[in-house]
Amino acid sequence: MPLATFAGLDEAVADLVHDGDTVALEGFTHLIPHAAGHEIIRQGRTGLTLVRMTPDIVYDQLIGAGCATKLVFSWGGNPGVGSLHRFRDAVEHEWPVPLEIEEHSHAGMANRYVAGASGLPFAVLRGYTGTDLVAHTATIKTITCPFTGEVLTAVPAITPDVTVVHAQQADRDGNVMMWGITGVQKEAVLAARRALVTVEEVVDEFTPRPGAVVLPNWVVTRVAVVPGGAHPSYADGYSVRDNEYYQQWDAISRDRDTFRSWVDDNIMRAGGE
Amino acid sequence: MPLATFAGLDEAVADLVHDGDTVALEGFTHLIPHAAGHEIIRQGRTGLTLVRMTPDIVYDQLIGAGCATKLVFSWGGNPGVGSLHRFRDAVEHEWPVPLEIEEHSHAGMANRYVAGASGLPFAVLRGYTGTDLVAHTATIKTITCPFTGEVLTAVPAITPDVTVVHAQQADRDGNVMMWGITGVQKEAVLAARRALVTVEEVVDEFTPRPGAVVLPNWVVTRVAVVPGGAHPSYADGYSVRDNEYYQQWDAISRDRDTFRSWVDDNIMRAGGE
Amino acid sequence: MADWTSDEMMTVAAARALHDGVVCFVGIGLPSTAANLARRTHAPNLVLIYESGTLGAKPVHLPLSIGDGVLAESADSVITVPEVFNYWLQPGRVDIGFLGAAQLDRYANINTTVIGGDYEHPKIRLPGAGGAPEIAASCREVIVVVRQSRRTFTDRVDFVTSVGFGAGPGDRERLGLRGSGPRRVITDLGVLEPDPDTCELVLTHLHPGATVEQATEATGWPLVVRDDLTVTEPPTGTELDVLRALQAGAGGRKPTE
Amino acid sequence: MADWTSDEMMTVAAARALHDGVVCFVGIGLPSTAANLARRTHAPNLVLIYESGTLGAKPVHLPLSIGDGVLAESADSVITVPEVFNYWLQPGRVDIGFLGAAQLDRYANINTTVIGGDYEHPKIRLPGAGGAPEIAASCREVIVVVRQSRRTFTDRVDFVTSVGFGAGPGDRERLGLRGSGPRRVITDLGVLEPDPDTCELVLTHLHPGATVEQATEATGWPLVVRDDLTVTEPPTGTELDVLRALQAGAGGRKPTE
Repeated sequence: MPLATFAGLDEAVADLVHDGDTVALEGFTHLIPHAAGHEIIRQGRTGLTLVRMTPDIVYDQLIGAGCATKLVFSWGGNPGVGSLHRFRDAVEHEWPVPLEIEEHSHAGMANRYVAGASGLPFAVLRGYTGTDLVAHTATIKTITCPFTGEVLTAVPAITPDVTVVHAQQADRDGNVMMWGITGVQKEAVLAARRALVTVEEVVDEFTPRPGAVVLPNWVVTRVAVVPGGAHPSYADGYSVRDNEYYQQWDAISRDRDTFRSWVDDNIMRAGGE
Repeated sequence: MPLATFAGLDEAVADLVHDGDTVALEGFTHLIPHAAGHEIIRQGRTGLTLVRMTPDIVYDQLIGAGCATKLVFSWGGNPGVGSLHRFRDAVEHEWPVPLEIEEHSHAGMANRYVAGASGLPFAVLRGYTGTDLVAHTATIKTITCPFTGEVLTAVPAITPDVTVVHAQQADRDGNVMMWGITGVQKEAVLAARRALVTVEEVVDEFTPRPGAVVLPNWVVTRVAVVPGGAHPSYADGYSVRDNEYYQQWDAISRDRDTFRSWVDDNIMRAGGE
Repeated sequence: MADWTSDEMMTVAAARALHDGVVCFVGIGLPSTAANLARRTHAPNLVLIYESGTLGAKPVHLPLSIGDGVLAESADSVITVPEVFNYWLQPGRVDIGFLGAAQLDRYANINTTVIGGDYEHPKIRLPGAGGAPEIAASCREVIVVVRQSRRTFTDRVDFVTSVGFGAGPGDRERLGLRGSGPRRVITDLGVLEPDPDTCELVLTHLHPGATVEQATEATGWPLVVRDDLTVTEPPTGTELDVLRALQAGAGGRKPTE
Repeated sequence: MADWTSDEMMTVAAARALHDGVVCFVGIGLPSTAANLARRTHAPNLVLIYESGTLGAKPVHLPLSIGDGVLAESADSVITVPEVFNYWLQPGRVDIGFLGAAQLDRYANINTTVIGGDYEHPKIRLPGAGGAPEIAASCREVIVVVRQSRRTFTDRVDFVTSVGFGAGPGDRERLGLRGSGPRRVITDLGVLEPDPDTCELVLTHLHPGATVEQATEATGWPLVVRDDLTVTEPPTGTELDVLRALQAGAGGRKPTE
């Protein structure tokens, strides 16, 4: 088994994220890998298929910067604030580039990651029935129970070329530990061909913690030490959510020029995080 | 939501386990609810369909005592020792009563519980292909991926009338906490119509623990306080596995009369545990 | 002139709809506010599930996102997102699911996806489904909380994101949806409930100060008013105090800030 | 007269088959002993997965069951049994799976279910499948460890519990089995490996002191002996010392007891 190696964020993104890749940045409100998203923008990746249950600010930035041509998602808003203006502008006006969308529900997306992590081509759930999503999303089909004859819903596995997550800690061998709300990150990492994990810090040894998830170094490709790499999201035990940033993003993202100069000042000129 | 109530083990078994029920006693080597199994024998239940991934000593006793007419399982042995003689006697010589078997693999059984816990009629896995189990077990069928056309295996959900597990602690509201190796117990409880949990002790408040599983009181039917209720299995933090008992069981269970007198002395005359 | 706003009345009415001990699937915003108000007043044993994986959360202050740390710290257990949907929501273990709506039709079908144009080129692109379709399908009951206006209460939704009663009686059964669907639509003007025979939303309650004319005016279909139309009890002093303290302290701010 | 038993030789040979750093799915008994011997000698970075849900277990003494506390205490993480099979075994993340056998045929198909009579009325009812069918299907490689005798090495198994090479070349592919199947059958007499062309198990190694005649006599089909038949290196003093200390301390017993 190839083991995880350490690298700088710039080098790790250069190695693992290629133009045209299917990329999943996961983190459910907590532990969102913002710094890695900024590095992808800085390196000017294009043609990405972005996968994420809740494309919030991190994907609004990637979409507005023109990195993505397709979005696979289940909820695209600014949590507690409102719209994602760059996402809307891309869908409503094809700016800066047309954005194809593949739209699901949370239950569907979660099960697609589970199927990917399980080495199965699809997952079964009770979902979507009666909604207009069925008519507009090709990756929603019916499947019949071979025992009861009941008709249920099938969705295909998600298997990203690369999954990026942020965690609290890695040990010196590249094993990763995260705790708090861990959402669908384990499944997203196990479903991917390559996995990049940014961490708050490296420790000699993990302290067992309630609710901790450990990713062994043989399912992680690269670890990059990026303290604060989740900001404006947070890392339980290291930082708190920057709720003001989420509110300010509404004004920053509303206007194309304001957004662009924000990207220039805060991402392009900022250098590696 | 009806909430869990406390009861004595005898009362709880009398209320929840009925003749002819499908009953799952789970616990994967650790936390096996032996005391509850003994109480079922003491109350003379018959016609039970017993479900368990690893029917070890606890089911050897129930089968030998004539409580079961069907066994749904994936591995029937005395771990680290050898055969389950009562199980073999029932299958090979229909003693004390004929025992119908429904045989699966661990992966199949685990997924059947997952389907039950998920409110789905079946689960999909890569399993059984090419084995003779397919020809002998009606609850193994093929299913075709609606996206890739790949043929996989489907198994039906397990939904026991009652699931019985042993846990370390309950709080005064009937919430349950277990830790250590928790196997498939959460799925077995969530898949069941009724759930009986025997616990080592009642505490005022749970201490969050690494790897702890909490079952809220609205998915548990009864809690019975039975210290040592897992013996000869163990409860991490409370007891150690009685390996000698497992070795001695080989001799006790080999002979019908020895077994019967053991049951009389250790279960029937023992009274409630 | 009442000493409370119509939004406060709406939130209080939503909180009152939550009986003690029920299991409630909560989204951020008004539903979370209402659920936490209920937990601090008449329903101390309310079980809150947030889709981020916090089971039995008892937040000491209003979370500003479904993933706030305060939810994880106070939860009976924190589980994965797949487990929330597969082990807890899908099997019908949740009593009440709260939903909002950008558009709502007479059969309580909900649109949170697109408005105007067509799906590929919408006039307005909304956030989308999130957990709503399966909440609407699997919770024993659904409560919709939304401000009432002709723009929102439309005769037909542009997109069915979450199913209420589909095209009318029998549709939920035909679709195999196991929950009983929306039992109440709570607005800033009053409460609508599905007619037992037609499944059409009819006006059953008016909030103090609101009129049938206002409600009719704010509804995009000929609104039926039930004969036994009753007036909602106004917010009590306690309800208002607790609600305002909650909102002042949202996100952990000191109410004094 | 060697100062080691044929079982010790078999265990040492199995341990040597585990290269450092591989991920190994371990069952109780000889496989667990061999894996822990390897971890204490040439393969300190061996990753042990027990089906009870202990990922990366580093037991300080030999466990007597797959659920011993020592496995949970020493594991990188303890996961549920469904997760072991769905997230870790099924996707092919495990390099090597160890299997035993009550019967084994020339194509390394394994029977651990029933012997004699028919399935409903067997002469001998064995424990059954456990995790074996999926271990045999999904691990990158399978190593079978079993004492060699004519009763065990049968021309045809009474029941196929776990698939080796089915009826011969191409069968694993036809069945969609993703792992490469049994690469080695390690016995108390020597080592058998599948012939690259026929998939039939042929004798490739003899343990010191064992003869081709013994091996042939203990095999229920005409045993082919490979031209480059080699003799296994006998156990080193270190291997024997570590192995005997492990076994003396099994279950946490003080080796002095």
